[in-house]
Amino acid sequence: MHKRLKIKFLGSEIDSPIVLPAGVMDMSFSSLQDAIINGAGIVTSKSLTVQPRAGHEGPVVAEFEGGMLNAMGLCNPGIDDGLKEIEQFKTNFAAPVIVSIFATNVHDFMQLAKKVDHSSAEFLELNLSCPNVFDEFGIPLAASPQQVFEIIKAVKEMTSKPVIAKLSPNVHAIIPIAESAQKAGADALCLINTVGPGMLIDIRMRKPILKNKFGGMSGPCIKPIALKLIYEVHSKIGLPIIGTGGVQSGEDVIEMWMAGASLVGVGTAVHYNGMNIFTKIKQEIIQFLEDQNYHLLMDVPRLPSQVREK
Amino acid sequence: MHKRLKIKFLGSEIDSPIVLPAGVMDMSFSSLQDAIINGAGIVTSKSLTVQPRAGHEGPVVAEFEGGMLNAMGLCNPGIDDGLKEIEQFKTNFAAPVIVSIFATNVHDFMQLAKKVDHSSAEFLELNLSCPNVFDEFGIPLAASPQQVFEIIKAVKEMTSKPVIAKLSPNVHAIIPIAESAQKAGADALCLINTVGPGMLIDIRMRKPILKNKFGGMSGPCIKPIALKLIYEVHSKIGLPIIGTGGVQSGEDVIEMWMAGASLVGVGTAVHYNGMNIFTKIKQEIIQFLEDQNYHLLMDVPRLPSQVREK
Amino acid sequence: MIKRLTLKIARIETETKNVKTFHFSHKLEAEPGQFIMVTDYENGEKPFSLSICELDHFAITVKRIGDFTNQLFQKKCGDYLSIRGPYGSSFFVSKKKVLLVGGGCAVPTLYFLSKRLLSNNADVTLINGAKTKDELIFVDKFHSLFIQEYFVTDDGSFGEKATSVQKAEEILKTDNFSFVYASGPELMLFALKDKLKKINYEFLLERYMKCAIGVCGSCTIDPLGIRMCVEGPVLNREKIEKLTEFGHYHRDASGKRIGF
Amino acid sequence: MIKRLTLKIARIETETKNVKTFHFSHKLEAEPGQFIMVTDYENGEKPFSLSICELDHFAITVKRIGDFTNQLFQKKCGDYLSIRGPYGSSFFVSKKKVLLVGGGCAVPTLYFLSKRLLSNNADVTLINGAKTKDELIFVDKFHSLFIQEYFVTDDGSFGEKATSVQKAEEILKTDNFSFVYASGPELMLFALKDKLKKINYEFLLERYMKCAIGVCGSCTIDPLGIRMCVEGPVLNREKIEKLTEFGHYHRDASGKRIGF
Ligand SMILES: Cc1cc2nc3c(=O)[nH]c(=O)nc-3n(C[C@H](O)[C@H](O)[C@H](O)COP(=O)(O)OP(=O)(O)OC[C@H]3O[C@@H](n4cnc5c(N)ncnc54)[C@H](O)[C@@H]3O)c2cc1C
Ligand SMILES: Cc1cc2nc3c(=O)[nH]c(=O)nc-3n(C[C@H](O)[C@H](O)[C@H](O)COP(=O)(O)OP(=O)(O)OC[C@H]3O[C@@H](n4cnc5c(N)ncnc54)[C@H](O)[C@@H]3O)c2cc1C
Ligand SMILES: Cc1cc2nc3c(=O)[nH]c(=O)nc-3n(C[C@H](O)[C@H](O)[C@H](O)COP(=O)(O)O)c2cc1C
Ligand SMILES: Cc1cc2nc3c(=O)[nH]c(=O)nc-3n(C[C@H](O)[C@H](O)[C@H](O)COP(=O)(O)O)c2cc1C
Ligand code: FES
Ligand code: FES
Repeated sequence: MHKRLKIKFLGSEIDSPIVLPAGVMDMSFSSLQDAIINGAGIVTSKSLTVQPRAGHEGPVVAEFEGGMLNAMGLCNPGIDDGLKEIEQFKTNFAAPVIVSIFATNVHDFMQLAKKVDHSSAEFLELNLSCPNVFDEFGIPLAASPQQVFEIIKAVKEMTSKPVIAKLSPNVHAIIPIAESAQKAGADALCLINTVGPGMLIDIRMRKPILKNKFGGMSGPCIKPIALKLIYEVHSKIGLPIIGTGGVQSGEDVIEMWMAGASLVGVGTAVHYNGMNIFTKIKQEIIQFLEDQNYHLLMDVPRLPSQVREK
Repeated sequence: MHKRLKIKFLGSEIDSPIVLPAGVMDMSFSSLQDAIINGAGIVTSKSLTVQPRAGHEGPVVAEFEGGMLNAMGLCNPGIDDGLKEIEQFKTNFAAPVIVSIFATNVHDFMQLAKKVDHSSAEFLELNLSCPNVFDEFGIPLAASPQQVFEIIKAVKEMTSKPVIAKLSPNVHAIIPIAESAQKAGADALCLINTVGPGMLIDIRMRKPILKNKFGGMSGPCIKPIALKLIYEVHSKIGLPIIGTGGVQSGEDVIEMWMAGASLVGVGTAVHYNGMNIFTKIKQEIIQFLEDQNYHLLMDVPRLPSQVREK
Repeated sequence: MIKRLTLKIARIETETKNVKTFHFSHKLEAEPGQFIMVTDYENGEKPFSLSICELDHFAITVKRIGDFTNQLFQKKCGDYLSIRGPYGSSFFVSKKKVLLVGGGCAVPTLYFLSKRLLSNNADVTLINGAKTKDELIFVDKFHSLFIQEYFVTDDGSFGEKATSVQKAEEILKTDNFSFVYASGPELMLFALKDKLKKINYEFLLERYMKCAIGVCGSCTIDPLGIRMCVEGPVLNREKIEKLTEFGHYHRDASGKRIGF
Repeated sequence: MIKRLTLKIARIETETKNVKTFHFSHKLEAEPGQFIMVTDYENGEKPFSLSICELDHFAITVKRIGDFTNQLFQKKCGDYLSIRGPYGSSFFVSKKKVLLVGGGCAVPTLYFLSKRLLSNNADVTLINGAKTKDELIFVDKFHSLFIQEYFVTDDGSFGEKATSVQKAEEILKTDNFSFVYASGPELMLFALKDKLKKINYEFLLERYMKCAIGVCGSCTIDPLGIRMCVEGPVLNREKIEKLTEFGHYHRDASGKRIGF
């Protein structure tokens, strides 16, 4: 079974196309291990910052039909303790790790990247797109092609590890931003971070449900947005893509693949089904391959991607 | 019952806060009438263009968990026949009508506005934000504060009817756009048009499900995005707002109201429940008013809208 | 939310030169009169009534008429089509003596209805009418059912030389029916309505469908404003009598009114 | 999707100087050991075990300890609180002779458990322990149940002078129990574990909770990586024996490890 799902990604052979994305069940080495045991091919750390962050006060999540809002506020133990969890993971597991980092300026990004460069992690991901720390940090970096370029350029000089840029879906044109990332030397893109942000209100207490008022949308309802952006970027930009957003079944993984993703993140679905969702998803992919007479996942063709005018 | 739901909007007294929004069940005078009979306070016409448009080929809709995609492609019989349906509606009903118009340049917008000015409709709405005609017309006008300003300014000169600008949620910053609309003389805003756009794929036939590939998201899952934008715009811009997006219950209407909406559009929910959803929603609003000891809907306070820094 | 189904065509039956039945091996829970939306993602998406709906398979019967149906006629057994539905209202399934009046390629839905009527122990009489012999469809299929059949053609090339409406008028005078069902060209239905002064009926009416889920408003009918994709395509006498649009005009893809 | 409930506080009971029980008139379908997240939208959102869960009402019993609980203690009857849940795993409800060991303010959840055990015809023995008399809670409530009770305090100010663990060790030697349930400070549970070589048990463990819906990873426990908000807070012997973290450290809001 495993062979059929192997994927080549930035020079590495990955056992399974399923990625545990940043921020979902990744605060401890144990949950990273649990993800691999259950069938993930790569795991991502929580977005790490220079200093530890307790994150926003609760409520930090709110559910609605088709998805959830979260405003965790980038809680994490800081880069040093965060990397310790990664090293502990690596003592038992060989599966590749993506370390996600978050900062608000080039200097901090460089400092973080340097630390990751010295770690056993295989990949570095830049979270340029967290929509939940607006009050603190303003509009996500990923809204500006210029800033995206500068940060990636600087980070690339600090590390020889492949760099993945995680972009925001909350822009009216993704291509200029993806192009900037490519020009600056990004090795891959992760699409998408959470959508919106959105807000929900408790009408009896007349308060926003989230303490942070606003939170990023994830879950099944954002899949169409992810697919659209992946398809668009894949048609025009020649970078591998980690497709993330609303995936909860093997058929969703194939949909992401056809849109242009090389690997597929499964985040919020872990909430609905626990980590053994990965096992289920892998079985469903195999089922599809068999029904459609493909030997390998890599044999499944992409959508015919007519290059569209801008 | 009706008295308790009366709303003042741009100088008019409206019987019910529920608006039938543009594009939903509004191709004929009959369905406009049906909406009023079932409890809408105002009805909006389909977005009318200079020439008739057959719209996109099917599939034009696709459903997913929490919502639907549509790429109708602005099908409409053209401004002349469209206004005839409005006049026929007006022979039997006194309820106020919003005529929505769509064009791609200032000249056409002016021409359309002039025709609406001569009609019996009370309000004019500018659809600056259709995400489903990208191939034909490019990025929605509502992504550019400059264009929004120019169009509204020009349209205001053609008509004495109040002008409502319908904005796009698919921008990373709504305030500059809402400000432009206000400066140009918009009398009210309609928030939001559909989200995304998104895409879905048939993995067996390896084709996008929508013939147009991409379609705007509507339905329950976009409510958090609508609430966030309404809240944000209401906190900073002093224009009345028609809140639209994912509303399907009386409690949703109250949520929109608290976020800052004066009237509330109910679109996709008509699909799930038919037009008598309006009756249900009105009953639910009354129920809430009674439970919470408010006499009128207008007595319900907004969220405390701490003005936030940009 | 109705899930889209992407299915292989299991069998294609040629009914007449311009009519084919497409069979699918899948259990669809549907009622007679309901329709599905069919697409190949290339040539649009169009509504078709179910002509057959059994435990393990269903079918639609299609007349070649324009772009979409022409392309459909190119499909081979094993090709995929994507469908969604069933959608819309369905025929009331009587237990009594009923008359079915069909015209042209709108007849097959009455086959599905007949089957349900028979399993409900109704006493079924059918008028199957067409312009000419070559356009009569489902003759053999109806033949294998325990129903009373009349065939009529405008030119007398098969069965009696008469229109469906003339035949219906005649039978209704002599025989005692409790209900009439009809599916056919709108002007046929409009003419038939005049003959049904004293009897209850349901007609299947076609209107331009786009979303088929009751949101876009393309298919509404004046002056009720009801959605023919949800509250239709089968309407009862009470509703039909209120229609000002019926028999006079319909709306095209843009919403423009087109006279009959 | 678990719907959020915004409820008025129906009644507030003062248990001790620093412990109050908040009652809500609402039917919540929950099992003993499960918890709810409670917020006033001002001071954060925190997990509390259900102490009472009847057909038409439920309650939580809260110890004043920091910001959130201080604010909670300011609330009056009729004030709104918003809750979501119930969340998490629950205690196995035995039919046999069982021992419940509780320490301090973690005892109330054993009251809800006792009620379920009794209605399942189990034979229930409880050790209710605290540092001192004033910190013993639910004494009256347990008293009205048909169970065997032992009260212990560290300073002997009420009941026997002993820790819950010492008392448990003693009883387990003399009496024949088939299952042990425990809820209390982690170091108490850790000490108790050593005394339970030959008997099956379940403990309720507390970890830092943020989302409570199994997505954020704040509450995982090493080295299993299981989510204490979903697969916990009640864990069985098999899982507890595999834990390297239990009794040694936990993680704070940032995910940093904090020793006990
Ligand atoms: C409820 C319903 C059930 C139907 N059942 C059947 C059936 O069982 N068998 C069958 O052969 N045909 C059926 N039709 C008609 C069928 O949908 C049209 O024949 C088909 O859409 C023609 O498409 P085309 O591209 O081949 O022709 P076109 O050249 O596009 O159109 C020819 C004519 O078909 C009708 N039509 C076209 N598009 C639509 C549309 N989207 N919705 C409704 N009508 C349309 C119009 O009257 C048009 O003038 C049904 C229609 C409806 C509304
Ligand atoms: C499953 C579970 C059930 C619980 N049941 C009860 C109960 O029935 N009654 C009761 O009084 N308390 C219960 N608690 C503990 C309760 O959540 C804390 O007392 C409360 O969060 C303290 O908040 P504070 O702001 O008042 O204190 P703080 O000063 O914020 O914290 C004091 C201590 O409380 C704990 N704590 C704080 N926040 C959290 C959090 N989000 N999740 C977990 N622990 C936290 C930490 O150990 C912290 O050191 C339970 C905890 C868990 C995990
Ligand atoms: C609770 C939660 C926390 C998240 N934290 C992060 C984060 O720290 N960094 C990041 O890049 N993305 C974060 N994300 C975004 C996810 O990695 C992912 O891009 C998004 O949730 C969409 O995928 P999904 O629908 O499968 O969850 C978070 C998402 C959730 C739900
Ligand atoms: C089928 C469909 C067609 C629409 N057509 C238009 C349109 O022509 N003009 C417009 O301004 N908005 C159009 N919209 C957007 C709606 O008016 C509304 O803003 C959006 O659907 C969000 O509300 P809802 O979730 O209640 O549907 C359309 C929406 C749908 C679902
Ligand atoms: S086809 Fe859209 S409402 Fe009927
Ligand atoms: S509290 Fe978030 S996973 Fe348990």
